[in-house]
Amino acid sequence: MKLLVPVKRESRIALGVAFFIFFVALWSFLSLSGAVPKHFLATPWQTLVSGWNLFATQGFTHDVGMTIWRVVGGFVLAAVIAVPLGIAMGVYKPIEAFFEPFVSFARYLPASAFVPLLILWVGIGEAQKLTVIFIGCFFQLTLMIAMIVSGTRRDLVEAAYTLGCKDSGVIRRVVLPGAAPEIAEALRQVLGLGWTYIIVAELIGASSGIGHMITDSQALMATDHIIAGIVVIGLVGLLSDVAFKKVNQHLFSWSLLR
Amino acid sequence: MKLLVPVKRESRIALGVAFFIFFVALWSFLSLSGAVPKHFLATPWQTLVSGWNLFATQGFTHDVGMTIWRVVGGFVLAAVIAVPLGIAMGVYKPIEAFFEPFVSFARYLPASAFVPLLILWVGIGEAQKLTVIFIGCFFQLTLMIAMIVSGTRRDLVEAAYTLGCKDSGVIRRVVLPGAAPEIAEALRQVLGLGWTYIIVAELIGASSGIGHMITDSQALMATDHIIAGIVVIGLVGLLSDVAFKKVNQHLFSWSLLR
Amino acid sequence: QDTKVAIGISGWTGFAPITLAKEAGIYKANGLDVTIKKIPQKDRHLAIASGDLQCAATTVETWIVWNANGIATTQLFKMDQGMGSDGIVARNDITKVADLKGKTVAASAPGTNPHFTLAWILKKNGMSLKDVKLVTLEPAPAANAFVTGKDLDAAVTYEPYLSLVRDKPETGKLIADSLQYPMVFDSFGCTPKFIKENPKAVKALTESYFQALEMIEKDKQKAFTIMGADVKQTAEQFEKSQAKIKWADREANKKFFNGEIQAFNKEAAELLLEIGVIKAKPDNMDTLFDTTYIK
Amino acid sequence: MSRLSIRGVSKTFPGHKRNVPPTQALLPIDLEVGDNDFITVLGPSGCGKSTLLRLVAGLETPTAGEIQLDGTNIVGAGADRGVVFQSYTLFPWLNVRQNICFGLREKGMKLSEQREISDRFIAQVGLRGFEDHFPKQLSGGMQQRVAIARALANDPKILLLDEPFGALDNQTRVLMQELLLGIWEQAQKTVMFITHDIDEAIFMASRVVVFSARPGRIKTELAVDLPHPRHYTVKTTPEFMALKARLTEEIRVEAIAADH
Amino acid sequence: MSRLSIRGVSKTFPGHKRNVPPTQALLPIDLEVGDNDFITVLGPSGCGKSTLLRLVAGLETPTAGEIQLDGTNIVGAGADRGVVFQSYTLFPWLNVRQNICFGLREKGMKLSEQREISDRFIAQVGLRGFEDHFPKQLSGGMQQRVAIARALANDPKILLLDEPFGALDNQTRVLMQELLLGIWEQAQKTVMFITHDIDEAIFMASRVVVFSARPGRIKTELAVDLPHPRHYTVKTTPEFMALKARLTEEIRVEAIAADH
Ligand SMILES: Nc1ncnc2c1ncn2[C@@H]1O[C@H](COP(=O)(O)OP(=O)(O)OP(=O)(O)O)[C@@H](O)[C@H]1O
Ligand SMILES: Nc1ncnc2c1ncn2[C@@H]1O[C@H](COP(=O)(O)OP(=O)(O)OP(=O)(O)O)[C@@H](O)[C@H]1O
Ligand SMILES: [Mg+2]
Ligand SMILES: [Mg+2]
Repeated sequence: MKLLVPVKRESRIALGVAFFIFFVALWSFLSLSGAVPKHFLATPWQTLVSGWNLFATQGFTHDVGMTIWRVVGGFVLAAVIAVPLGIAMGVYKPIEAFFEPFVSFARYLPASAFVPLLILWVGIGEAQKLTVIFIGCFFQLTLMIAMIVSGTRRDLVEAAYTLGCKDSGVIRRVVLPGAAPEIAEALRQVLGLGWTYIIVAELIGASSGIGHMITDSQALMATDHIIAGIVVIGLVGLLSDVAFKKVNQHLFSWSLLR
Repeated sequence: MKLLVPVKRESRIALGVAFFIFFVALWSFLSLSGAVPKHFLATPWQTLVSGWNLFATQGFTHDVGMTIWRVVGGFVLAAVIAVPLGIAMGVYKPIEAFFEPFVSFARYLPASAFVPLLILWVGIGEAQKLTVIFIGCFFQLTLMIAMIVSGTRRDLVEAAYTLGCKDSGVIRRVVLPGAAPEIAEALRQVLGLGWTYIIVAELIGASSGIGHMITDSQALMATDHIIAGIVVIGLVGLLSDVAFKKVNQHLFSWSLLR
Repeated sequence: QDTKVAIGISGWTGFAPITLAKEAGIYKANGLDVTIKKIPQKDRHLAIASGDLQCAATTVETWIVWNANGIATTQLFKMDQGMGSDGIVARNDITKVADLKGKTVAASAPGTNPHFTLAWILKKNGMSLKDVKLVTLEPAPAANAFVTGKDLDAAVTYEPYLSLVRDKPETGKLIADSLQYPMVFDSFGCTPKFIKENPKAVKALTESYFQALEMIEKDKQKAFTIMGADVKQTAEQFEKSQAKIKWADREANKKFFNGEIQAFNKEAAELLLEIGVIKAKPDNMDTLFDTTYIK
Repeated sequence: MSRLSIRGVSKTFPGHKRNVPPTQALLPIDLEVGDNDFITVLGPSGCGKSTLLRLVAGLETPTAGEIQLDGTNIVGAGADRGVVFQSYTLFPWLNVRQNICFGLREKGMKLSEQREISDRFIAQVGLRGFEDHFPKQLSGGMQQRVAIARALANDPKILLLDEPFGALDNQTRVLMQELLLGIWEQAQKTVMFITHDIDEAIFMASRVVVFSARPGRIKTELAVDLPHPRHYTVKTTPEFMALKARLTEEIRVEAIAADH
Repeated sequence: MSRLSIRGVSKTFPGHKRNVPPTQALLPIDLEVGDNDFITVLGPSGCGKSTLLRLVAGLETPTAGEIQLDGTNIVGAGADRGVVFQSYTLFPWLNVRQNICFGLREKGMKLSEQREISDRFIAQVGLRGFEDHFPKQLSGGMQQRVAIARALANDPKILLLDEPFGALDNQTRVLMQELLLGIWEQAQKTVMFITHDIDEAIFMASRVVVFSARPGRIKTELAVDLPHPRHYTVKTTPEFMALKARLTEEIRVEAIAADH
């Protein structure tokens, strides 16, 4: 193997598939050989069948839909406030000086710890779930966007001034288009973060959602359902991420040129 | 306000403090005026006193210590495996091709959803808490490190070859020192992620820890304790982050030169 | 050499004698090194399966669920019986169980007692879980959410959290409780493996419980203080919480395991099967308990 | 009459952090640039050439002195002074035509008119066929040609160029010099051009201004009387050589002073 | 005898992705570099100059042909060929001395010996007093001086330089040329130096090799017989001018061919 030398496309795919095969083989061995008791770990096949049944007979599609809606809803709420605030902070340093220390601190407040407070403040309905996601995403996103906008190329801003732009023109025609690809990228990353909070949000006071299904499966020791639920979240997260990336690449194709 | 023009140090600090004052004032108003019922939101003063009491009389120091140890423990476990694996993946592309697709996918599996499985597999002791943090950190960290190492400057690698290095020398004397500051930075960021999982980890079967204290206080609607707990986690997270940053800056001062 | 035992319980007032036995040194005196883990009912069996818990206190029907779903456990003695200290609280405009139709009701996850309680009470009133909108909430947050929010029309909870509702009569009241519907029994049990390997310790666990009951009789104030402290209540608050609880002494135990439990188990298993918490009834319900040690 | 008058202009940058002393970048400078002059400014690194240009562009404010364009004091940046920077400052999200029309659009000019003007300048810098290319799809030389076209499209009173060809390879650089000189010979613009390169400074200038090492002041001025239109072969003529030999000596001492 | 023999060497880069045709960077080339020769390679952008140098350095493998150093075929990179790149390739985490000692340490040389050698080269490139500075604390010119010292410290059989002064400003560049030439005049190394700059190519070379536009091949070779030691004033002599005029014509057609 030579250092840092890329591998060919075909071998790359083959190797990647190989790991998945290896992983499923190990899992099968553990669960089928009896090395691990049956109710500790469902077999891959059983998990697949259960996963299928969840969708086919137990209305899991609705749960998945609810989960997606909560994540996306909370995330959109966060984005709707964080994007303009972050841009204002990035562009106008006094605004940044005002909010930045607080937001920097708030970013470390664990969203999951707010759950008991949120039950008191906003109840146990959808608002609570959206708020958990919101808290988990908002501060991080605001900071990232402020950073991105702060990084606007000064030479482009100056060029715009020498071409006759005023401040508002510079923001509209230079700062925003220049920061857009990175902001979209930040949104994508933070959406990924949102997925990690949804289970916590759905642990409490939910009557649907993937997290709720996982809780429900516990009594039956249905590890097949639990694993299927985890994998489905993983897949949905991965899919949303890939889709977001594709949209970004499409919208900001100029930023990918080299 | 002029676009992108930094504010003076003094005004910056003044503005930052102003927001905190504003925030506490709003909080006081809400809680003292009766706009929000007392048991919904403790007053800032009450929270401060309760926070103090937690430490002074209720052995909260031990809880905080346990929480820190769990986060750090799980994080160190993750780092101990992720750092060498990430480096190997970054340097040798066939290794990357083997692991990358799986790790990329696993990154989206929500650590919190593993809690029921983990109780089954590793019980409700410290191992379970460490594992939650581990799952939350490991995949992310591995990917980030592989990316960082992949970004090793090719020109420096080539320079080392022309100065007589073999592959092992290049890894030891170029790849590692070159990637070290960014790896340290990735570790810092992922540690920050670890803090967001601890509450979930401590929800179940814990008899100590900040998360346990918050769950306990929930039953009694002690919003003062809950808020104090959240703020303490925030502060500890912030402190660990700042400390990590300082250590990095000290260790890798060369990377900060401009 | 004290025998190490880890016991899983919850904050339910009925389990307080276990805390008392530990805090007052009764276990220690009987040669036991006991660790108490507060762990939600929905997770307790997982912890037993993992091997981290050897024993647990829980409601009687849960043993059916656990055994049916692959976690072998055996009850050793009954602890208490709900005498109205748990039940369904509802908004003041809901006066009877039948009014719950179509309403939003909070209960803990399937496989726990509040879930079972709701199903049981609904069934007795000719309804089923499908007739209400079920929201998963543990008893403590359920009580919280009920008194502070508007999202819930009703909630299933128990002492000490019922006191939250008691303190705020304007938010709602108890519409059905375990006195009207005698179906909440708590018992203590361990894994068959532990029982087989540590018969002495099992005996000591049982005796410690009865000794704790004696202590409550003898020194109420001290016992209430210790038991209250565990759930952050004063002795007075705790006294109120336990008012409707009747702990089962040796005699009550003998009576319970001689007929009462068999009848209850039969009905409970039917219902559990109906609501999908178990997939099949245990083959032999009589292996769910072992009465050797209360003799 | 002077188009651009620089009178007693100096610039000191405050040391932003504590313990950092202020930097005196420019000692008081007087410079008159006549209409249609092509002056080149030559000087060692860090002597304040860019600072002077940025003062004229309105991107910095002088510590003392005043700068007038056509008799009016300069306040801030504006479309009447076109600037081309050394770094590539095309807007990467706009294609060649959109970049060239950037200033026109800001003025609110009609699309058809924008198109006409941009067509003319695209042709002039030899980029016909590249209208839809994005900056990153162009070589460095092409990017700077767009930057020049963009500045010219605004029809500024003066064109300010800060080492625009500094990052290009030598051959491309020579071609660009000829292109720019050709445009100037045709359009008769007032130009202030900053460079390190002596050949470049002489080849294009009607006047070369030499700066001393930091803090900068004007050390020499030298009129270049080579006839127009100039051809690249002029660089190997004895007249050119004489000018070059002289400037080489002037600048060499300053460069050595600046490097150590 | 030739120190370096390049015989029939050509290079084609495969098109990595589908739809990307392979790039023929170099047509078969023959070149002999004698002991202590200083050859400069001149050519338009993209003509394959760097490719040739990387082949000699062992960083690429030729598609055809063979390269011999002192009669032995080259396999991979090695310490017997010192390379200085255009981009700054000092290790940013090592200070000046540690950078210069990088190759010596790899050889396992004693510390005292490392110190002695590095002291000598630090003095030679005029960086005494900067031993403990990190690369980012140095100007571009200083960094390239360290890079030269680092390559020389290994005592290579041949020194390969790929536009080492390309990113420097003109004055610094001229000073660096004199420095390198001085070292060569003293130490008598075999040097292969790639550049775009005609002045630079003539000033330092004993022989100038001119490449055609891509795919590269050798278009002309030109011996430079100016006497040594050379002084910077040689650049304004008529002999120099004659060489420059000739090379300007040669390279100009290629540059125009390459640009469009
Ligand atoms: N914004 C600034 N703050 C502080 N010092 C500055 C600033 N801009 C420039 N300087 C300093 O002023 C001096 C002159 O800088 P300037 O960029 O004008 O030099 P220059 O002649 O253009 O150099 P070069 O040829 O390298 O571009 C330098 O010492 C520089 O460090
Ligand atoms: N690794 C590579 N893969 C594909 N094509 C390459 C690679 N390296 C160089 N080329 C191509 O080979 C040709 C010659 O490149 P090379 O870098 O040798 O030119 P050069 O003469 O050094 O140019 P410059 O003066 O701009 O440095 C160019 O067309 C380039 O795009
Ligand atoms: Mg400058
Ligand atoms: Mg090259």
